[in-house]
Formats: sequence, structure tokens, C-alpha cells
Amino acid sequence: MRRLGAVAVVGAGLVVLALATVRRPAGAAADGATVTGHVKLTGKAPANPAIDMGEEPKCKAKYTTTPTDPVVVVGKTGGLANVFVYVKTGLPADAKYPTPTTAVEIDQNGCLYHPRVFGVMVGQGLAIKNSDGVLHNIKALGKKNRPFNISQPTNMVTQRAGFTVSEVMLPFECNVHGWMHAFAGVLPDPFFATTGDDGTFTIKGLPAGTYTIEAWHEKYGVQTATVTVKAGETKPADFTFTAK
Amino acid sequence: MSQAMADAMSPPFPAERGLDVYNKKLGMWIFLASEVMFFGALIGSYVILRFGAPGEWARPGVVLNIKITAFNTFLLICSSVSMVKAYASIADGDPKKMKFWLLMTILGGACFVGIQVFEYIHLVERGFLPSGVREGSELAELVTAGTLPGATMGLYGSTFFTMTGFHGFHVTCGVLSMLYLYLTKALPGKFTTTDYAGIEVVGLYWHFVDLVWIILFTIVYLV
Amino acid sequence: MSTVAAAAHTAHAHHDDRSFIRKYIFSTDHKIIGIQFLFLSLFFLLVGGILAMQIRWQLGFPGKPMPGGTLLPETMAPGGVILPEYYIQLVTMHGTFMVFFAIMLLLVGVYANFLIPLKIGAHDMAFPRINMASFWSAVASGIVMLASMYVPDGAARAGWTMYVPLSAREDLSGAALGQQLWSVSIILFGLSSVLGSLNYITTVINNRAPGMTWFRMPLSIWALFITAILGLLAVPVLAGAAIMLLFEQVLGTHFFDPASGGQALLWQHLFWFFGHPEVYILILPAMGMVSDMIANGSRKPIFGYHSMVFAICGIAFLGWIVWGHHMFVSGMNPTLGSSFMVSTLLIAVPSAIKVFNWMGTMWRGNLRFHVPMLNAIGFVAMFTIGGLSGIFMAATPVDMFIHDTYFIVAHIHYVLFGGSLFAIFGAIAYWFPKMFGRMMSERWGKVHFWLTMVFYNCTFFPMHIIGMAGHMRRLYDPTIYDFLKPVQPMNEFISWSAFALFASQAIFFVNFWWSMFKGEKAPLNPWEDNGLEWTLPSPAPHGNWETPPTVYRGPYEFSAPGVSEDYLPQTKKLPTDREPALTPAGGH
Amino acid sequence: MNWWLPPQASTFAPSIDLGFLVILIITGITFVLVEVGLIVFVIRYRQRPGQKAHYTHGSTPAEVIWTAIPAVTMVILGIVSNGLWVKIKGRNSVPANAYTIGVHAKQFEWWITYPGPDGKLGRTSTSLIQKTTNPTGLDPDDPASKDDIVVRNQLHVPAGRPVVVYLSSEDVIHSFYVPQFRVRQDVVPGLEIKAWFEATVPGQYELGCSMLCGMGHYKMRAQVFVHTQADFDAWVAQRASQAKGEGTS
Repeated sequence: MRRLGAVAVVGAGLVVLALATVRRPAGAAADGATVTGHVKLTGKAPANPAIDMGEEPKCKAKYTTTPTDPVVVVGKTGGLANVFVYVKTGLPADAKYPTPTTAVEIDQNGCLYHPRVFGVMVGQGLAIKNSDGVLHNIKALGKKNRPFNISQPTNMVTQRAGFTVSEVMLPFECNVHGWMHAFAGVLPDPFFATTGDDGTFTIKGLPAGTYTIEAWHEKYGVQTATVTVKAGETKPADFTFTAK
Repeated sequence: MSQAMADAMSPPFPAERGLDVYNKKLGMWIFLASEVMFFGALIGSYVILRFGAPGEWARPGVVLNIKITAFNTFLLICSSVSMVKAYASIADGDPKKMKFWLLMTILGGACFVGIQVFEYIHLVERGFLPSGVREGSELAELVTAGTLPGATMGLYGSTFFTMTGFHGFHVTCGVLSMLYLYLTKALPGKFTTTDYAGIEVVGLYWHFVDLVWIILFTIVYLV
Repeated sequence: MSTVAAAAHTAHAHHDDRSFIRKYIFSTDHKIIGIQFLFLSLFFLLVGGILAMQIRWQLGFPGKPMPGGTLLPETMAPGGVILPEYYIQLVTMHGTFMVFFAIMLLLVGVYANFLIPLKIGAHDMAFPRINMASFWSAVASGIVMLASMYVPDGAARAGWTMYVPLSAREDLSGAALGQQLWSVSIILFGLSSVLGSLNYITTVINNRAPGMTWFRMPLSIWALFITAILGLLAVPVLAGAAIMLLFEQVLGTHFFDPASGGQALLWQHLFWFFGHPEVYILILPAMGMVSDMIANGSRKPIFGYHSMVFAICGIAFLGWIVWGHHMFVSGMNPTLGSSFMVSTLLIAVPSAIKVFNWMGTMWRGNLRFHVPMLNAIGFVAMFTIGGLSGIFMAATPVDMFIHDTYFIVAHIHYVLFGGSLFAIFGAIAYWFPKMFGRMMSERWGKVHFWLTMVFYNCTFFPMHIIGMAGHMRRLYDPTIYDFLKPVQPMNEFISWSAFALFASQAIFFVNFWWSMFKGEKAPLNPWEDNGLEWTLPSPAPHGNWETPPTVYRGPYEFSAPGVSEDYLPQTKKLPTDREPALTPAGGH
Repeated sequence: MNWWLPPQASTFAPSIDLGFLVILIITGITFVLVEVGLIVFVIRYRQRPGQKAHYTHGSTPAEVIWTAIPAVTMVILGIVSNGLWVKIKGRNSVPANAYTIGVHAKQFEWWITYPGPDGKLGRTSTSLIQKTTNPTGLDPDDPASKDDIVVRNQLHVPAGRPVVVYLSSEDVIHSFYVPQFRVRQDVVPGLEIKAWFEATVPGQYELGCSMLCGMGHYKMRAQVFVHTQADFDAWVAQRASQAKGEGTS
């Protein structure tokens, strides 16, 4: 009996290892399709609000110019960063996807969250890091998930068990530094991505099918696109937000 | 031995002269004093909140059904009277009548609680909650229509359910203890003209609960 | 000693055929219940002390890993470093346990139960079963409060005063279940305390032995009686407030929620309307028992018995109209502040009377420095400091500066530790023989007293100074403030003294347990006292007296002229004494 | 380290410290009286063979004396301190020429609003609060709010001029406390509380929260800068221009 248990444990370990080493998001079909795209912002991007870090020397020291709150980050090519893109509908309802064993790291550096927008799978761990050495408290105001509110007085990392149900988006805030915000997209599947500074994203390993893809931005709201992919092929999905 | 003394309907003897009231009765009076403070805290908070409230209070008739509650009040007063009858009849040695009146009191109290529960269910259905008014409920429409002041409905719900709820709880306790007396003492005929402490003590409690209700009815349902 | 012999004889004749459970667990015997309360409250005293040590570690050595801290879960102290959220849980729970479950239970739970029937010559409490219910609801309440420290997100964290909205809103405090359990526990505690109080009051009014007139009652009984009245009337208010708080947390009511028209200050008014009488609940019984011990130790009648009684009543009365002095800077109407200041300053008067009368009792006495006496003198000395430092807070302008600083912390600890706790150490030693039939070790008692006295003052006196420097309360890390950096060495010193103070309590606990089983057998009247309890064998039998004793005089007739010994038991009939007049049977 | 009260930097400080000193003297005398008395009694009347305690139940004159003296002292103390109290916190105690500053407390920051050139604070409402862009909930439609300057954790005040702070809280009870000014006032959500003081000595001080307000309570600290009137005006002007440049502070 105990033998069996041991075997099971080892087996599980191997599986986990295998999954961890796979480059693309865990649990994706090997011959999966890929959706890639570019998120643009048209119109004049508004100036981000400046942050008065005068009373937080340790953080202020990490900036050469007046730090701003990166609400709207636009690349040279007009690409909009920090857009969360995920598969809203179309996935087989009963599909189960293994949870990555590696925790998502969210770093508090220079009194800002890095990353500001990120995706995390249901049950995937969360590693909250304080690189500032000043007190931060992390308040996750989940509506579906149980909210938590913890503090980090110094440089440290706090490991937290993952969220229990999917929730898009789940806001993070720090009350010691009122300007600090982050947004987590909690999903039951690995098919999500956040746009980089050039505004591009890639969702790999999708099974063949027709999907509604949603792009979310904290200021400009959501846009959706419908994409049909066959096994192994790569399809584009571009989004354009207009600066108001 | 000490037990026997505490139970007798006379001051424990021999003893230094205390109050010429037997222990159980004195104990009940003292307990009622603490109850006064308890309800005082709830009612006092209600008064403070109501007079400090932003905007005026909901008019009594709109949310609450005064007619039913008025009947309920009448019921409770009657049960108080029947309690007195029970006490009187055992005092002049008529256990039969005592049993009857005690049963009447129990029934009165039980009905009161029943009607209150019914009232609560009805209120919740209409969207009246301790936290205020439920979204999209009948009362919510009245708020949007302006019949009810939205600003104070939260306080209204909080105070109403807390005060009436705790009074209801007290009535329930009273009914249960009377039922206990009825089954363990009245039916076996343990009450005699020399020992009817139970009736008198529970009676005191019952009248107090009644009195509290009259106050609550006035300040919550009428004004 | 004929009466004693008789009592002893009847006691032995009186056989006790109750099962172990009925006798020691679900006992209705006031003495057993008192002892049960003693064990319970000493346990909570220890818990509160352990929490205090962690607080002191963080304050003395902010951010340094605490020895043994690694035993604590990651959510409290990762790597042994205390987290801010755990620190505020510590201060909250330390206050809660010490005020409600340690001092209040030690004074009222233990000694009201144990002493009242013994000292007034009653067979037991008026309502033994209610008495038992009171104890077990206290246990339930304590268990809930303990459990709250082990739930997710940890215990309540809004300070022991639970100011709203912080205590009412999970999103602001970061704790949900812990906060709710605090409210539940306090409601249970209120029940326990009301049940106890009505028992004490009834017993004192109706069950006094023949001849035990009101003004022949020992001051300890007077104090416990008045305390019971305070508890009876004050605690229900707290229970009411706690219920509102619980509803706020669970049902989403709006009593204290400004956004929906609630009032945040309402909680403070309710809490302190209870809270100030509570402060006197925590000191009056100590004063009473100290009076007994000082009279006995001085071998002299208490100085100004009647004014002592009136002082107790005066304090109890004024206690109802001073609660606002906790709220001078709360935004309450400043005119109210003025009136509360005057009533608060006046409350110093009865306290002064008591202190001077205790000194008057010692004046031209024949002082015996047994452990109870030492602790009693320690009480007077320390309570004086606590009382005097209270005057600073009473004066509103000065309070504006020292409110919520360590000056207040020093003040309350001088009253509750230097006051109540010294009295309790004395009382435990004094009535230990009556409880367990054995004496506590005098030598170790004295060692414990002196160590405690020294380290106690090293711990709490400097708090006045850092308070004057402006050191606020409940700061996780004071060194954040430039103006507090200089006082950090003082903080460190306080911490070291606190550790020493805690360590010296070990002596007491060892002495306590060792004496219970191995201590020397107690003589009938070890302190040569006049009280009724010493006419009984130790430990006293179930039901105390076969026939109630007859009382011929007050309890403080020490060194009376024309008496061979320097004490004169209340039951000893002198040729000049007349039999007391009794209540006619069945009259009402 | 500092063994006495912090340095005095407001007009209240001297009188409050005087009050403290007076009480210290009164209580000090009582303290010495009692403690020395106790020690003397303990030595003088310790048990000795053949010594019998003096049998007395008390003395009314003595008790009258030590009842009357405290009573009188306390009443006088009360009357005297009340004068000062009314001067500091009384309903109409705020001087007419006081400079108005808005202090908005939240977990765990102080947001200080300066009226700007027009000398008037704009209307605020909690419903308008935007964490980064409008932390104090200033109402943009109110003309008075246009030129208001909002600064985080920095309280700048002119020396030698009364300042009245309008205290508001967003979430829990905080407490506005500047030890060198001897000023403390709780900040209660739902209440608009005024507190005034007049700084005297230019320099840097600290504003702390002295009411437990959550896990970040200890970090809720702001700098207090007392400027000469000229420097203060200069600072306001500089902040005002900066604000125009960036859209927000």
C-alpha cells in the first residue's frame, strides 16, 4: 500500500517535471494552434498621472525623472502594453488543464507592481515579492475569490496558495502607497497572454475550434474578436483601442 | 441543605435580615435590572442613530404592517393578564385554574413569536433586510419612487431587526421556560399555595418582556 | 476556639457522597467553582504574558527574528520576524485576555465566588447551578477567544477596544473570522458575568449569617458586592454593543458605518460606558482584599471603616459619569469634554481617601510582613503611582498631548498590574490555605514579591518617559519616526526588564503548584484573622456550615483592649455581646 | 535621549507644558508623601516583641482633611485647565485669520490639500475619490478646487500664523498628532472635524497617526515643514506651477 503511494508520488513528480520543462503554457496540446496578434492604440495617448514619491525616498531613488503611474503604455509602433488577452468562450467545457507548479511572481519595485497586468491559472501559486525594503501591504479585492490583505515590512517574498475560482480581472492594491495597482486575470485554462511594450501577444497550444478572444485594458475596457483555428495553424487577432 | 433554603419561598432562615424577598424573586429582579441595561443600550443606540440620521426616517406604515403587529401587541398584553390570573389562582389554591391560565399564557406567547416570524418572512420577501433594502425588490422600487428615504433605510433595517429580533428571542425564552414549568411542575401538581415561586418569578420576567414590547412597538411602529 | 472545634467536628461528620464529576468538574460548590476560576484565569494570565513578551521583543528589537519565532506560521512571523498584522493581533489579544479573562476573572470569578459565602457565613451561593453555568460559559467564551487566534487570517486586530469601522470591516482590517469570534466570545463572556453578578448580589443581600449586619461585612465583601452591581449593569451594555458589532460583521448592518448614516463614535460611547465601570470592576475587589490584608498585617482595625465603604460606593457611582474621558480627542463635543474632566478629577478623591486610610491603618500598627502583607503594601505604593498618573490624563489639555501614548500604557499597567495583580498575588497567598489546606512557601513568596516589584518598575516606569517623548501606542516599529529614534534604547531596556519580569513569575507558578501538593499543612487560622472563613477547617467542607455561625462584631477587631490575643474572631462571644435579632421565618 | 517633553513648536506648547509641570508638582508632592510615609511606617512600626498595635477605628478630623484637600485641589485644577481647553478646542476657538488646510486621512497616507492662491479649499466628496488621480475626491466642478494643491504626506505650514486643518477620513478612525505642536485630534469617518494651531519655530517635524488604523498604522507618517511666511508663499507658488505642468500633484 505504502509502496503504491510512493510510486504515485514519484510518478506525479515526473509528470510535474515534464510539464514544467515544456516551453509553451502547461497543458497545451502538442500540435496546438496559435493565436497571435497586435493591440494598437489610435489617437493621442494621454499623459500618465505623475506620482509624488517625495515621502518614499527609497522608491524615488529608483527613478531619474518624476515617476508616473503607467496606466497607458504605448510603444513606438503604437502598440498598447498591459492588455490582457484571453480566450473567453469556445473551449471544451469539460476540459481540464494541469496547474503549473511554478508560481506567478509579482514584484513590488520602485513602489510599483511588476507586472502590472498578468494572468494566473486557478490554483497556481502566487509569489509576492517586496524589492523596496519599505512597508507594502497587498490587498487583493477579489469579488468571486476570497479577498486577502497582507503586509510586507521589508525585502521579502510571500508565497500564497492560488485563487480558487476564475475571475477577470482581480485588482490588487497597496494602501501604504495609494497609487499602486495591479490586475490579475484568474483563469481555469492556460490560454491567456499580456501584451508587451510593442503591443503584441501570443496564445499557443489551442486545440482546434472557434473562440471568442477578449482583450482587456484597465482604462479602455474590453474588445472581443472571434477566431477559428485548425490544429497546428497560426491565426492573427488584432485589436485597436481608441484613446478617449 | 443550602439548596433547600434557596428554594423555599421565604428569606433563607436563620439569617441576618436582608430584603424580605425570597432569593429566586430577588434574583429575577436583579436579572431584570441587567436586562434593562441591555435593551437600554439597543434602544439608546436606536434613538441616537435615528436623530443623527442623514435625512428623515421611513414613515412607519410604508414598510411595516402596523395592523398585524398591533394585534400581536394586544395578544402579548393578554398573555400578561393571563399570567397574572395564573399567579392569582395558585396563590388562592386553585391548581386547575392555574394550569389553564398558564397554558393560555404559553399559547399567547407562542402565537406572538409565530406572528413575528411570519412578519419577518413577509418583510424579507418584500426586500427589507438588516442591511437595508435588497436590490430590485418591491421596496427598492419604493425607494426609487421616493416613497422611502434611501439614505436611512440601512439604519432602519439594522435597528428594526436587532431590537425586535432580540425581543422575540426573549419571548421565545419565556415561552420555553413556562412550558418547562408547565410540564415539570404544574402538571405533576408540584405548585402549592406555599410554593409557587416558579410562577411568580417567570411572571415577573413575562411582564418585563411585555413592557419592553410596548416601548418597542411605540418607538418602532408608531412614531 | 470552642466554635472552631465544633465547626471542625461537624464538618467531619458531614459526609460528602457526590461523584467525582459532580464534585470537581460540574460542581455547584462555590469553593470548587472559585478554584476552577483560579486555574482558568491563571492560564489566561500566562497566555496574556506570552503575548506581551512577543510585543516587547518587536518593540525592543524591531524587525529582528524573534527567538522561537520560527515556530510561528508564515502568516504571523516568516523566518521569526513578526509581521505588522501579527503585531496588532498581539496587542489586541494581550489586552483582551488580560482585561477580561485574567484580571476580571481572577478578581470577580475567583474571589467573589470563593470569599462571599465564606465571609458572610452562607452555606453556598444563592443559586449554585447558575453559578456553575457562569463558570462554564466563561470557559466557552475563553475557548472561542483562544480559537480565534488559530483561524485563517488570525485573531481580531483592532485593539482590545475594537474601535469601528476598523473592527467592523474585513476589507480594512484584513481579518474576518477572527473579528467575528471576538464578538461572539465577548457576548458569551457577558452572559457569564451577568449570571455571576446576580448570584453575588442576591447572596450578599439575603444569605448573611445572623449578626452579619451590613457594616460588619469585611471590606472585601463590600467591594465585591459593589463590583457585582457594576458588572451587572455595565456588562450588558458591552454585550449589546458586541451584538451590534457582530451583526455589522455578519449581516452587514449599518450601526457604525458612516457611509450609510451610522455613527463611528456610537461604538466608543457604548464601549466606554461599559469600559469605565469595567476599570473599577478591575480595581475595587483588589482594594477590598488589600484592606483585609493590611488590617490583618498591621494587627489594627481598618482606619475609617465607614469612609472606606462610602469611598467604594463613591467610586462606583462616579464610575458611571466619567466614560467620556477616554474620548477627549475623539471629536466629541468639547463642552462634554469639560464636564467629563471635572467628574474624572473628582474620582481621584475617594481613591485618595482609600490610600490615606490604608496608611492610617498601618500607622502605629504592629506590622507582620507575611507575603500577603508585602503584596498589599506593594499594591498601595503602586496604585498610588497609577492613580496619580491618571490625573495627567484627566486634565483635558494635557491629555491632548499624552493621549494614546505610552504614558497611558504606563498608567493602565500601574493600576492593573501594580494595583490589581499585586493584590491578587497577595490574595492567592492569603487564602491558599483555605483553598487547598496547605501554606504557600513564605520564602519563595517573598523572593517572588521583590523580583516582581523591581522588574515591574523597571518595565513600566520608563513608559512614562517615552510617553512624554510622544511615543504612540500600537506602533509596530517606532524607529520609523525620527523623534522616536532617540528613545529606542529605552524601549530596549523596557523589553529586557519585561523578560526578567516574566521570568520571575516562574517562581510564583512553581511555588503555587508545589505548595498545592507538598506545602506544609495549614493550621486552622494561619494568619490569626477574625474572618468567618477561619472558623472552618481548611479546605472547608461542602456546604461550609452545618448551622450558620453567629456574628458578634466587625471583622477588624485586632489588638482590642481587654483581649488576650491581638485578634478577636467575629464569632467569638464575649460576655458583653447580645444575640443578633433575626428575620422571622417565611415573612414576605 | 530626551527625558522631558519634546521641543515646543506651537503656541499651545508652553501652556500645555506648564499644565503638565503643575500637575507633576502636585502629584509629585503626593507621591513623595505617600511613598516616604509607607517606608517610614514599614520601618517604624515593624513587629517587635511586646509591641501592641494602637487600637483605633480612625479619626474623623484626619479623614476630613485628606478628603477636603484633594477635592479642593482637583476642582481648582479642573477649572484652570478648562480655560485652556476651551481656548484650544472650544467651538469658536479658531482665530478669524487662520489659514485653511485640508487633511484627508486614509489607510495609510495623509493627503494634504492647500487652497492655492484663492485661499479657498474646493468641495470634496468621497464618491469622487480616484486612488491615483484624485485621492481626496476634489470636485472639479467647484471653481475653488481648480487651484488647490494636493500633496502626499507633506504638511507645510507658515510660522506665526494660525492654521486650521479640516480633518476628514476615508475609511477608519485615524488621529492627527504632531508632538512638537502638542496637537492631537482624532479623524473620524463621517465627521468633519476642525483643529487649529499656530506653529512658532520654523523647521522640520513629524505628523503621526496615533490611533490604530490597521496593519500599516506605524507607517502612516508625514513630514511637517514649518516655513517663514515668505518661504511658505514661495513653496505654494512653486507647487502651483508644478501642478499646472503635470495636471496633478
